[in-house]
Amino acid sequence: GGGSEENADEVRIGYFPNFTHITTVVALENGYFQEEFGEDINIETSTFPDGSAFMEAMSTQDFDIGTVGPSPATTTYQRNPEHEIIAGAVNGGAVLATREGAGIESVEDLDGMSVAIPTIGSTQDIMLRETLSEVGLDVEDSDGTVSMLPQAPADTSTLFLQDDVDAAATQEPWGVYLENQADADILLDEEEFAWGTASTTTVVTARNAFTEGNPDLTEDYLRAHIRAIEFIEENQQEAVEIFIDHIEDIAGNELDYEETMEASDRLNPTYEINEEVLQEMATISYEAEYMQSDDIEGLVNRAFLEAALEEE
Amino acid sequence: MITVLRRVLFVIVIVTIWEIISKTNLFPTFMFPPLLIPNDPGGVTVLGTLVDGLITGQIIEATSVTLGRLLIGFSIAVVLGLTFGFLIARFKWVDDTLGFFVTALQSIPSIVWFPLAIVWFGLGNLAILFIVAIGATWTMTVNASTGFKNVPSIYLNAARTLGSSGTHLARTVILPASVPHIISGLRVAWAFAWRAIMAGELFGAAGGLGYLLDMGRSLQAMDLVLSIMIVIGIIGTIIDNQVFLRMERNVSRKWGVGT
Amino acid sequence: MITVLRRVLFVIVIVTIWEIISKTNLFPTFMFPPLLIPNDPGGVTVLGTLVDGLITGQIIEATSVTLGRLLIGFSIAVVLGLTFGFLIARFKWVDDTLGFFVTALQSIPSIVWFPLAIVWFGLGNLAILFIVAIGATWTMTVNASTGFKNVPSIYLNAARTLGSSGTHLARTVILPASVPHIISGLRVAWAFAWRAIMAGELFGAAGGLGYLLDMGRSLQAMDLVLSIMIVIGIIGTIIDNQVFLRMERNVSRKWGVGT
Amino acid sequence: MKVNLEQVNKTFPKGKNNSLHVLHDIDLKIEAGEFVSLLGPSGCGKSTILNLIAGLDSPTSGEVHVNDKKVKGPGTDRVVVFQQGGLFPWMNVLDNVTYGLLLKKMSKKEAEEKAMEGLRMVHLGNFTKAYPHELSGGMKQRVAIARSLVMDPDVLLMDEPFAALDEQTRIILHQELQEIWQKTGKTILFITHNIREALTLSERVLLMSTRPGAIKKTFTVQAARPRDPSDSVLVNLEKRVMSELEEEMEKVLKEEFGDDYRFKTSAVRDRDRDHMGDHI
Amino acid sequence: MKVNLEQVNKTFPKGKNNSLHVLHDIDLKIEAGEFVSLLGPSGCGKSTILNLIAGLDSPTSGEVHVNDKKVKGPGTDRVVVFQQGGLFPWMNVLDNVTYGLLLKKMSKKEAEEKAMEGLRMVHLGNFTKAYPHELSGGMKQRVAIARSLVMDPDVLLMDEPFAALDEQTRIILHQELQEIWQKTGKTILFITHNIREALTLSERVLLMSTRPGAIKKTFTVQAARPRDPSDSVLVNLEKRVMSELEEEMEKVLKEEFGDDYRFKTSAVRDRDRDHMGDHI
Ligand SMILES: Nc1ncnc2c1ncn2[C@@H]1O[C@H](COP(=O)(O)OP(=O)(O)OP(=O)(O)O)[C@@H](O)[C@H]1O
Ligand SMILES: Nc1ncnc2c1ncn2[C@@H]1O[C@H](COP(=O)(O)OP(=O)(O)OP(=O)(O)O)[C@@H](O)[C@H]1O
Ligand SMILES: [Mg+2]
Ligand SMILES: [Mg+2]
Repeated sequence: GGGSEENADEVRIGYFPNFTHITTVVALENGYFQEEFGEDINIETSTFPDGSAFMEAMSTQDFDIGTVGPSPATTTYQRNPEHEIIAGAVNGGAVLATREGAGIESVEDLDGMSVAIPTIGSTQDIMLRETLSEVGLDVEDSDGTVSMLPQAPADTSTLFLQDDVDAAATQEPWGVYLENQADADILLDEEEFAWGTASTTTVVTARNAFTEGNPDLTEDYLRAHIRAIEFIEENQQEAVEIFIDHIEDIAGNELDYEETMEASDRLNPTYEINEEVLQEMATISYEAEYMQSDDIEGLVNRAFLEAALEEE
Repeated sequence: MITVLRRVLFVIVIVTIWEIISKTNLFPTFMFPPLLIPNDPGGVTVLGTLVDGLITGQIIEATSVTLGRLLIGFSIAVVLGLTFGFLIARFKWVDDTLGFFVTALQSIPSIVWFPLAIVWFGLGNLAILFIVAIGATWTMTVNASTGFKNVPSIYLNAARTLGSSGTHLARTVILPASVPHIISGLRVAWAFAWRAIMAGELFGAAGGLGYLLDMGRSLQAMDLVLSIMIVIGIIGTIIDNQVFLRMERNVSRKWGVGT
Repeated sequence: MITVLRRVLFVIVIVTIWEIISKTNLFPTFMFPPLLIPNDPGGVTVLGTLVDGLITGQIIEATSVTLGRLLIGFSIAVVLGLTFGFLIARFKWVDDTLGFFVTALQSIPSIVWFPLAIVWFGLGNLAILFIVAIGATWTMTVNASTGFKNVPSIYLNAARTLGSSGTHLARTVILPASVPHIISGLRVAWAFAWRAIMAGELFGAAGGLGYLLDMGRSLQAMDLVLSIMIVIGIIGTIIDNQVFLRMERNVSRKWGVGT
Repeated sequence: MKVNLEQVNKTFPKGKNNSLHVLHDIDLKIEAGEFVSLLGPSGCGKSTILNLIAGLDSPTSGEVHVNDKKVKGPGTDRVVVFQQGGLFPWMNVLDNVTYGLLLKKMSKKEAEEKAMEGLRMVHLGNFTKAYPHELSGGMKQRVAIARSLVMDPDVLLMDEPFAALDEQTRIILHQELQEIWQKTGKTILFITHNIREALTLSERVLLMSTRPGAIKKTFTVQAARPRDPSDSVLVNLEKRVMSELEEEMEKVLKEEFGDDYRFKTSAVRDRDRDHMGDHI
Repeated sequence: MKVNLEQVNKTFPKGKNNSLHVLHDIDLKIEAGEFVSLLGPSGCGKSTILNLIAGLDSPTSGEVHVNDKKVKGPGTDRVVVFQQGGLFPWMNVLDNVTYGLLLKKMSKKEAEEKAMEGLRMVHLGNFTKAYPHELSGGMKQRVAIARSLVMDPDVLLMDEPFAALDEQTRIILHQELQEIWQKTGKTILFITHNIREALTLSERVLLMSTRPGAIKKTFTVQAARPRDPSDSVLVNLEKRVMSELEEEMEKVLKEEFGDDYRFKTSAVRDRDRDHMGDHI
């Protein structure tokens, strides 16, 4: 690590190989980051399977900035307030899928069922709790009746096939995969699950030490981020192709174009930060005893986003 | 007396050092959460989290889940180990085949079976039971067969000249004479089972202390992680020392074998 | 001769049974991937995957990563264990304090340290080394201190009347006389280290055999999982039997202690 | 004839293709009620003979008869007292002693009464609830003797039962064993290294030669009981046995030390020669 | 005076608040070149006395002098041969024997020459490269004796060195030890349970009483060497020592068996009385 506390000559970017991180992927692949940072700045990337691993690595200063779900950024904030959310990335893109044959017709039917989530405290965890609370259910950890299983999204379709779980709160492209590979049904699509299209699925998060030491690079990052969002909105098909190629490069397997297109329809890239939803998520986290209070004062910092937008 | 005093002092020193590390700004608080006196951000302490967990029943429930699994898995392992051990000691051809296979199986850490276990038994209790059982069975088998094979011939000869043979010999001599070996087998098997269940629960995520640990990890709540570790340490120490070590000592004293 | 024959036959029987289970439609192929003869869909076999992995160097590389870590972590544990063990045996107050602490630490499965290790050292090599080292250190400490404490007084008295004392006594008598205990300590410590590294790598995902296992799991490639398990079994058996068990036997024969 | 060995040979396999001829053409007869000692250097095959009689092993050739019946395996008519006693550490003294009795389909009550009787005979009536690890070496051997006696065997086989005890305890047990023998009239085969022990206890001493083991010489002990080591009969007999034994010892030493021991054996011979006159 | 114990007492702590008075007012003097045996029942404190002289333990009261210097700890002027030899199993025979010599800052070459000399004296010149586990019990004790002798100590302390050996090996080693003593003129304190061993070897036999240990009686052995057990001087002396020892044995037995043993002790007394005349 090191070298990036002040006047860094390197920016280390973290993200997930998920479709909800398409903004980062496009900004990387289209060279927006490199263009904005300038030739002198070296870019390093790392990918993570879930928000816990992402925040863990950010806390141990393994990288500086990247996209992650808002909940991991929020729940870890209280114990270790060393990072801030500086922009939105993607809204929507999360679904609640159910196993064919589990006999789940409505959210109420989840009573006594098991639901997979990517990790404890993940955005889908919080969204699931929000959705359940709307019909008066709760998860077992909070003395409810729905059992919640943290499982890597990659393993979820296996669990479906083996009847090990009955439903999954997940983000794209995993929802589409579940539908196609495990014959899953989408009980709640991106518009119905939790806060619907207003649900913040990913945000840009950065270490305070990085943003304070390198305000220019931070703004550069956000400019590249905004360019990527614009590109995706205008060139959906091309963005999907870029994403498929990128995944093939890092994971070695080629995603199905149709499926990925389908997934891309379910999400909405945006740099806006919906603080209202973030606060509601914090409250749910607090009620789930993931946090000591729901006070997230100082977590969101719009200054860099505003600066970046001004110069546009 | 002086021993107790030293221990108390030692614990105080350790706690104090930790507390100081936690309170200086050398490391972020979440890396070294305070044990007793809350620091600024978060305001949590390990003791607080521990007490909280105990009061809400969360820790006690997780402990009983873990111990329940352990008991079942370990019992299966002991029964299987004794049976295999007996067969290996009794029949040369079983020794030549199963015995040799067990030596190889013993060298495979049980957690390595996890991917297969999930595919075979699904994610959940069964897979974890499988991991626990398989972690303890082979050691138990090896120790039991060693015990059965190495019954001092003087006992066998004495019993035979007194008219014992067959199952009577097995029941009254071979089994009790192997007790020292079996007990040290139990102790090692327990150690492996204990390690296996923690690894299994950390992965398998279906309740239990390992699941709480994983939760602590996911939330970066090191106060929760540490308080669970304290619980694990206490339970482990009690079972290890009060049950198995004590058994072993009693037997080796009674058998006239040096400690 | 007959033993070898039986073993070969046994392996053939096991392989055949597996193959049959794999080929009947009782279970999906991915649950029991064929060992030798590919089933229709996919056409993978465990042997094929194993040979493939060996040819591409993937398995060999992973093995060397794992063994490298194991060597470093285990060496650290041995050095620490011997040092702690010596201090505990030498100074009563260390025994009263550290000795008592170590008994408790020993009962905490090393994988339980993983969440802390990640926070302290970051996810990667260092965290895994920490897990391996901490898994082996306490056992090594306990065994070394037991060894040092239980040097038969006849050796000590003999050496003292021949004029030895201080470091000369420690070097020429206490250390060699504890070798049997130290070696069985090494063996158990190795077993724990071996289990710890597999669990650590499965979680830690930073290369090594455990990482390949995790990959096999994610891809539902049970053929990969099984071929890695075979590699793990072979390496484990070789180290366990050819290194540690052999050492233990040699020493106990030489020392005149019965096996 | 209680015990009768005829032309018994015993060969143990040794290594891959070798074998060790341990007993060579052993002829051995013990009359009912006799107390016979088998004396010889270490490794000459004493325990092997005892195991053949006990039925714990079988001869390579030749026949072993006890009570005119061919020995085919262990039987309660021949009970063994081993050097380390072979008490079961997981049973208390009483259970150890009743072990064989209960196997004879005796009722528990009867067995315990009989065991108490046996224990009293060896002065351990107060130690029925003790476990072997709580007893001294001498007490353990006493229990082992009681355990064998209560079985009321035709032949009592004793394999160096007192070898691990200290001299004083040994002297006391010699005393007690003589009394028991006189009281019960048992046929006893007693194995020992110790000339004096053999002479103190037995009617007849069989001296064995080594590699392969054979019975070299028989000595009949005609001294009054209770025997006193200073009895001139015993003192003289001891010298005679010793001089015979020295030859065997020399053989063993030669084997152990090779040529390096030549000097020593001549020294032993010197001593031998000096006093040879006394017993011829 | 080589060795001089004056009014030595030794008390061991026992349990929490108890203590065990093991040695009571021991006065013991050994002249230069004397071969003295210490004889007594198990647990009477023989080894404790030896440890005090060796400096491995210190007296509770009283003084221990060797060569007129107060004993403050172990020293190479007093070397001990233990019952189990105490050879280091991780060193070969030669390294075991040179161990003490090298500590005396002797050159390696010189030490090895001296060790060879010592080993030749015990007939083990051909076994320098062997490890202890490859040797028989008797050979091990020979190495232990050589290891002590090469140190050229003023006093050789031997704690039941032959107790674990079989009778024949013992007889041979008695022979050899007598020769070594005559050749080297060492002062030797020899501990044993065995009356005959004490009488065969030593000039003076100190008989110890038990609980607390004290020196009960001293016997001077005036028999020609090499000694022959059938020598009438020894036979008579043995009876006298035995009758003294029986009292101690009775004490020990009473302690062990409680009242249950009354019958037996009278039996021992009977024997005692029968032959009492012989030696008075
Ligand atoms: N089961 C066996 N297999 C191979 N060799 C054996 C076996 N039992 C005894 N021997 C050998 O036979 C020889 C005689 O053994 P045995 O035990 O009868 O001697 P012993 O006279 O009783 O000796 P000791 O006085 O030391 O007890 C020895 O050389 C021994 O090594
Ligand atoms: N370190 C010790 N602590 C407590 N008691 C001891 C210690 N050493 C010896 N004793 C006790 O002192 C008494 C005498 O012991 P010692 O070893 O001197 O006897 P001994 O005459 O050599 O016996 P043996 O012939 O059995 O070797 C015994 O009762 C023993 O239990
Ligand atoms: Mg024998
Ligand atoms: Mg002693």
